Amino acid sequence: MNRYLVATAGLSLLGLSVTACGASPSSSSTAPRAITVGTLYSGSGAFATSSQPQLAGLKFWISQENSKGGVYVGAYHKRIHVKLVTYNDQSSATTAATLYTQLITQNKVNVLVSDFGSVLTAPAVTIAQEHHQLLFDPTGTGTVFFTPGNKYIVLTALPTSGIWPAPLVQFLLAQHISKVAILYDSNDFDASQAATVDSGLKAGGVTPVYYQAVPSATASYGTLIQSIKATNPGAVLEFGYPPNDIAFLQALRSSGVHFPMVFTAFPGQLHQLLESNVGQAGLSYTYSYGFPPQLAYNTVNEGLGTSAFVQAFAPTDPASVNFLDIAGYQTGLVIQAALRHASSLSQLALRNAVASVSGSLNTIDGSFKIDSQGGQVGELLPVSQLFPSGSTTKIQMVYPPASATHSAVYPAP
Amino acid sequence: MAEPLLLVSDLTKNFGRFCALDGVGLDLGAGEVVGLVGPNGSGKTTLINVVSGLYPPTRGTVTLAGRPVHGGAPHTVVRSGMNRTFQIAKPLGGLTVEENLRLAGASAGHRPLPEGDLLQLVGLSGLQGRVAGSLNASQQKRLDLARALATGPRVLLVDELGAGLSPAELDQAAGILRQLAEAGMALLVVEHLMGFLAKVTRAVVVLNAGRQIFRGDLDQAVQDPEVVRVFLGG
Amino acid sequence: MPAAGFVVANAFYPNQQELVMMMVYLALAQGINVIYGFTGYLPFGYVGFFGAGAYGLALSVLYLHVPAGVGLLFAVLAAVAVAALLFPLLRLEGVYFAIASLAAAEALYEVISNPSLAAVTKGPYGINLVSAYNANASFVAAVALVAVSMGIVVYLRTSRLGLALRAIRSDAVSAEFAGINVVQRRTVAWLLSAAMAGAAGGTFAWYTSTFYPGAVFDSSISIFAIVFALFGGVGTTWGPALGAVVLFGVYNAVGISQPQYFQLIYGVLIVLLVLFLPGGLGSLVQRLAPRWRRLRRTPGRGPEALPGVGGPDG
Amino acid sequence: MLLEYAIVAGLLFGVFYAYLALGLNLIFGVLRIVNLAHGDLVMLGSYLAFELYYAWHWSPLLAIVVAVVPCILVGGALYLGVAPRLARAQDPEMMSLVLFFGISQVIEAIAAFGFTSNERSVSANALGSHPVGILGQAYPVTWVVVAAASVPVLLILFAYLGRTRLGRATRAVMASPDEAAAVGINVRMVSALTFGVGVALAVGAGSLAVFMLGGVTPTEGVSITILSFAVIVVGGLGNPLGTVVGGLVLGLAFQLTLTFLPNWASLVPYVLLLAVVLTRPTGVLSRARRLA
Repeated sequence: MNRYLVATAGLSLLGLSVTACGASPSSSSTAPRAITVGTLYSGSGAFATSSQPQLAGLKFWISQENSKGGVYVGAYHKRIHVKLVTYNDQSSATTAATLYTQLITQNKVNVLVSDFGSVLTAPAVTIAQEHHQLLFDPTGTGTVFFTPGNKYIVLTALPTSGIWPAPLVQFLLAQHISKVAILYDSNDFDASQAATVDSGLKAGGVTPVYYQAVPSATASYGTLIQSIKATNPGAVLEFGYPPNDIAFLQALRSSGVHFPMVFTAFPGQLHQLLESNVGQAGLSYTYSYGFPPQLAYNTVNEGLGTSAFVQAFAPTDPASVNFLDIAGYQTGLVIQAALRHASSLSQLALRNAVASVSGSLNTIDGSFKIDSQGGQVGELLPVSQLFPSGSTTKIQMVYPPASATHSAVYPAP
Repeated sequence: MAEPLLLVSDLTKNFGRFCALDGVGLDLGAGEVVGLVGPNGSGKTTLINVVSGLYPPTRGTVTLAGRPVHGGAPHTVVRSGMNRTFQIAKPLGGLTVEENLRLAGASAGHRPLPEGDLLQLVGLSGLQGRVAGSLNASQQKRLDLARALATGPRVLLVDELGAGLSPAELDQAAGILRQLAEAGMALLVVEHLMGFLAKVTRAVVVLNAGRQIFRGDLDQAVQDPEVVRVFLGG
Repeated sequence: MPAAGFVVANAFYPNQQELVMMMVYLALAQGINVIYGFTGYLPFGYVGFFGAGAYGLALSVLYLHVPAGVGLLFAVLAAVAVAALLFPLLRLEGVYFAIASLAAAEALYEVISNPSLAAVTKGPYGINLVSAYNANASFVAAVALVAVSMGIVVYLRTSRLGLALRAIRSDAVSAEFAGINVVQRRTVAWLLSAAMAGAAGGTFAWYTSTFYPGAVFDSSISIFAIVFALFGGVGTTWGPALGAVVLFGVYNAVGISQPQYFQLIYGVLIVLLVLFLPGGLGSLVQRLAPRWRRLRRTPGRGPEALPGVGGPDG
Repeated sequence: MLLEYAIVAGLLFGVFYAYLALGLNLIFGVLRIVNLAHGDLVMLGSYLAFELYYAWHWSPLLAIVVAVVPCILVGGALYLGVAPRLARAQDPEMMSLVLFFGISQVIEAIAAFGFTSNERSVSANALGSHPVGILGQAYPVTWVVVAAASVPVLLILFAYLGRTRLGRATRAVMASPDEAAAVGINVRMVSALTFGVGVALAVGAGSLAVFMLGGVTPTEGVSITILSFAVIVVGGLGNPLGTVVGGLVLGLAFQLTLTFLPNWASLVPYVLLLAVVLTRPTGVLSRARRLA
């Protein structure tokens, strides 16, 4: 028996030492040599297409600040170089949990930023709370993350799913559409969107004629479209992730079924991806949310305006800039404002600094405003419609009137 | 004769439309040895498989010392005191010889023979440490017999023990069976080798196409027209 | 002994999350050892018990307001209940059993994560046990999990039940004729293996405290546990434990430093493992051991490891 | 109305599912190897069709034919490399499960490098421009063309198995490799060829799958493999004809639940697989092998 003991003990130590990484210098009273920002990204898997541009936007902000000698830290009245630490969670929430802990306990990052979307943000919420680390959450909008007891989270680039769909509800009511069909994927993000629209419509006296959840892995929508057609709705809202929106719009086009209004969430956010998969015919006259950069904000008091950002971020191919690039950059701007106003680098000081700028920060992503639970209540996204232009489609804001750049065409031709 | 140890009555077994056993009856008293002979496919092995509990009978009963055992899983039959050997020995390959016997002994219903004597009886002493899978064919057959005996059976169904053994080993095997019978064990011996069978018992039952066509002394059997026709064809 | 190893490791390696995951996988690998190493059944849907355990703890904490420690009992009960429900699977052989258990685990996932059951299981919207979160207590639970799972395997290797299981694995028919109630013994191993996965699931749920159904029913968890057990060598006491510690260590090291190559390296590792080391590390150590023992000229016992891995028959 | 639509849709999908799963069944039936990388081969087929369509505007239907020869060569070589070692393992069937899981991980990793994880799809007008009317209802042109393309492939394979010398040899090896060897069939080469044909079927199905499964991503392999398993287990492991039945059963069950119980649609393959495997352990049509 004993020869095994030696082998196991030796190997397990080897196994452990291999994984031990050097811990970065802990923050002390004198100014740290660098501000470390830690985040995760998905190198592969379902969320890769959205996660990587978000990281690119954050990296762009860091390079901008480092080119000016680092980010200005109010507590030390000087600019400090920003170091970025990233790990690849391969779109898996379980792996992400291990890596978030790695960022906090091993790399001891000053600023923690979560990966794209609710699924990959969920593990970060409790881990950050338990380690008393403030979590900058760019796009994880699940309503369950924002609870009175948790001070350690700030939603930076998107409104919480609880209020985000408000403009869409008002648009439907304004168009007096009495029969609305809602098809949503059973995951955190889509379910809370659908629930918010459902309650908003009922408050306006409209009860959806079709309200159905389908598994997130659904890929064949042909039969579902027939069931929806049977209720002959005035508007069809499909809440999914990019693969679902693509499959839905493709099935809609190839089945020859026509609805007066079709809404999906991601064309506004990942225009090029949807365009390449669904094509002009499938996207024309469909509705989506209006996202920057199509939703332009050029009068800003923090960071670059929309046109300046697009030129600086992708000078050679401005059309390729999508909302997630801006979400990453926007998160950087919130960190920048927090570091400027914070009295120290402690996490609670950062949280208070973010609260102090809330309501007065106008950026490329709109006016930044958070509630007491860290949820984003500003940056409301208008309803947009895609119009054919040349061989592709162009996104125009159609509601609310204040940010409209084109009048809505209902019913769709 | 005292109440029979093993009583098989009207035992029938069909596999789909094929009738392998058709109303076979049999009884064995303590210490009694009966040979079971018949051409290939006459139902000899099926009889052992059904009596030992490997297959449930379609009809008929098997009672052991007055208690019915038919339809029960083999381990219930073993625990009530009856075991069998296999035509092709199937020892527990992954275990050592000693482990094979320790396991069988542990689940015995009756007082099993001590391991040392058992190994000595079947001629495997000294091989306790060997993994059963690494034994040669005849050693595996002996281990199979030892495994059956380790459960302390009062009735043993022996399926072609003689097959593949050398003349010397045949004598040895016959000696073992006689020794078991003298100790009071009832034996049903399925065999093709009449010479080997004659060394163990005079009483035979002849099966053909699932039916018992003769029971009695070996000498009479060879003159019985029906048996002759079945074996030699006529 | 390995349990103590982990306590020591925690002292100087603060990423507790990774250590807990390593301990969870060690228990799962030993669970595979119990069911595959001892009875020859390879459950490709082993994660079903893991997920059942995670939800057993989560729902008992959320609805019955039991402390998480007690929740672990509910985790084991939930997994054992699922195993009992899946008894008929034991009638199947080899490939059918592997694939059927995979389908059973996926079916269980679809039921638990279904929105129409959200009122009971929170459906696809995930579980949030922040109230029960206690990193140190759950770490201790993980260490206990390792100790218990190692203990179960040691018990099996030395007890009559273990011997009976190995007999069943060699030949179920002749095991029956050695007086072993094959169905009953196989069921005990099945329930024991499910209980171990359930406890591992409960410990994971308690430690991470927020998870989506997809995280605890991820089919790669079954595959990881199987590969860790095979890499270490099934049928032995230390094999699967060794496999879990070494392979999970490599998994994390590679996963953190060069993630994009991770899946490629991992796939190639599995292919090489099956082609060149089917018996796992155990068989390697076993092949080296005789030479080593001859050097030390001490009387060695029979080879501990089974010669390779056997399939169920009978 | 909805019912007829679901039934016709079910049959169209069913024929496609049969083609999708046929390669997996052939490889298991003849070689007793469980190819867990089957779904990933289908995914490669989809990418092949995508590249051929966008690079040279070849129709995906052409991609099926183009893929046959290279797949047979690659598949055969892979088999000859792997089989001898696999046969030596004590438990070949289980080892093939784990081995091909490893291979599926390698394929997935390489696909993720080569094609990034962005969703790729081929526009429907690669197959036709407007919906097809069946029994008074309009069906997507892609469904009809894919089903129509699957039928000849199934017929060709059954003809190959039924009437050609190699086909009969394959069926002999499927029945019993030893007896096949005894009558002078070169079992190694027939097995290698069969494995190649299995791979060609999977890759070929991929070029149609890109339409039926809403595009292709590197990670879709696992779900396709499980779906294919449900088809062949329902139809009978090792029985090519059974796969057609299995495909139709799956197609109908899936479309009907999508119509009437959408919430529970993804439960269908698993429930069917479990139901069949527990009642008829070797599948609906499979030869009732007497279990010892």
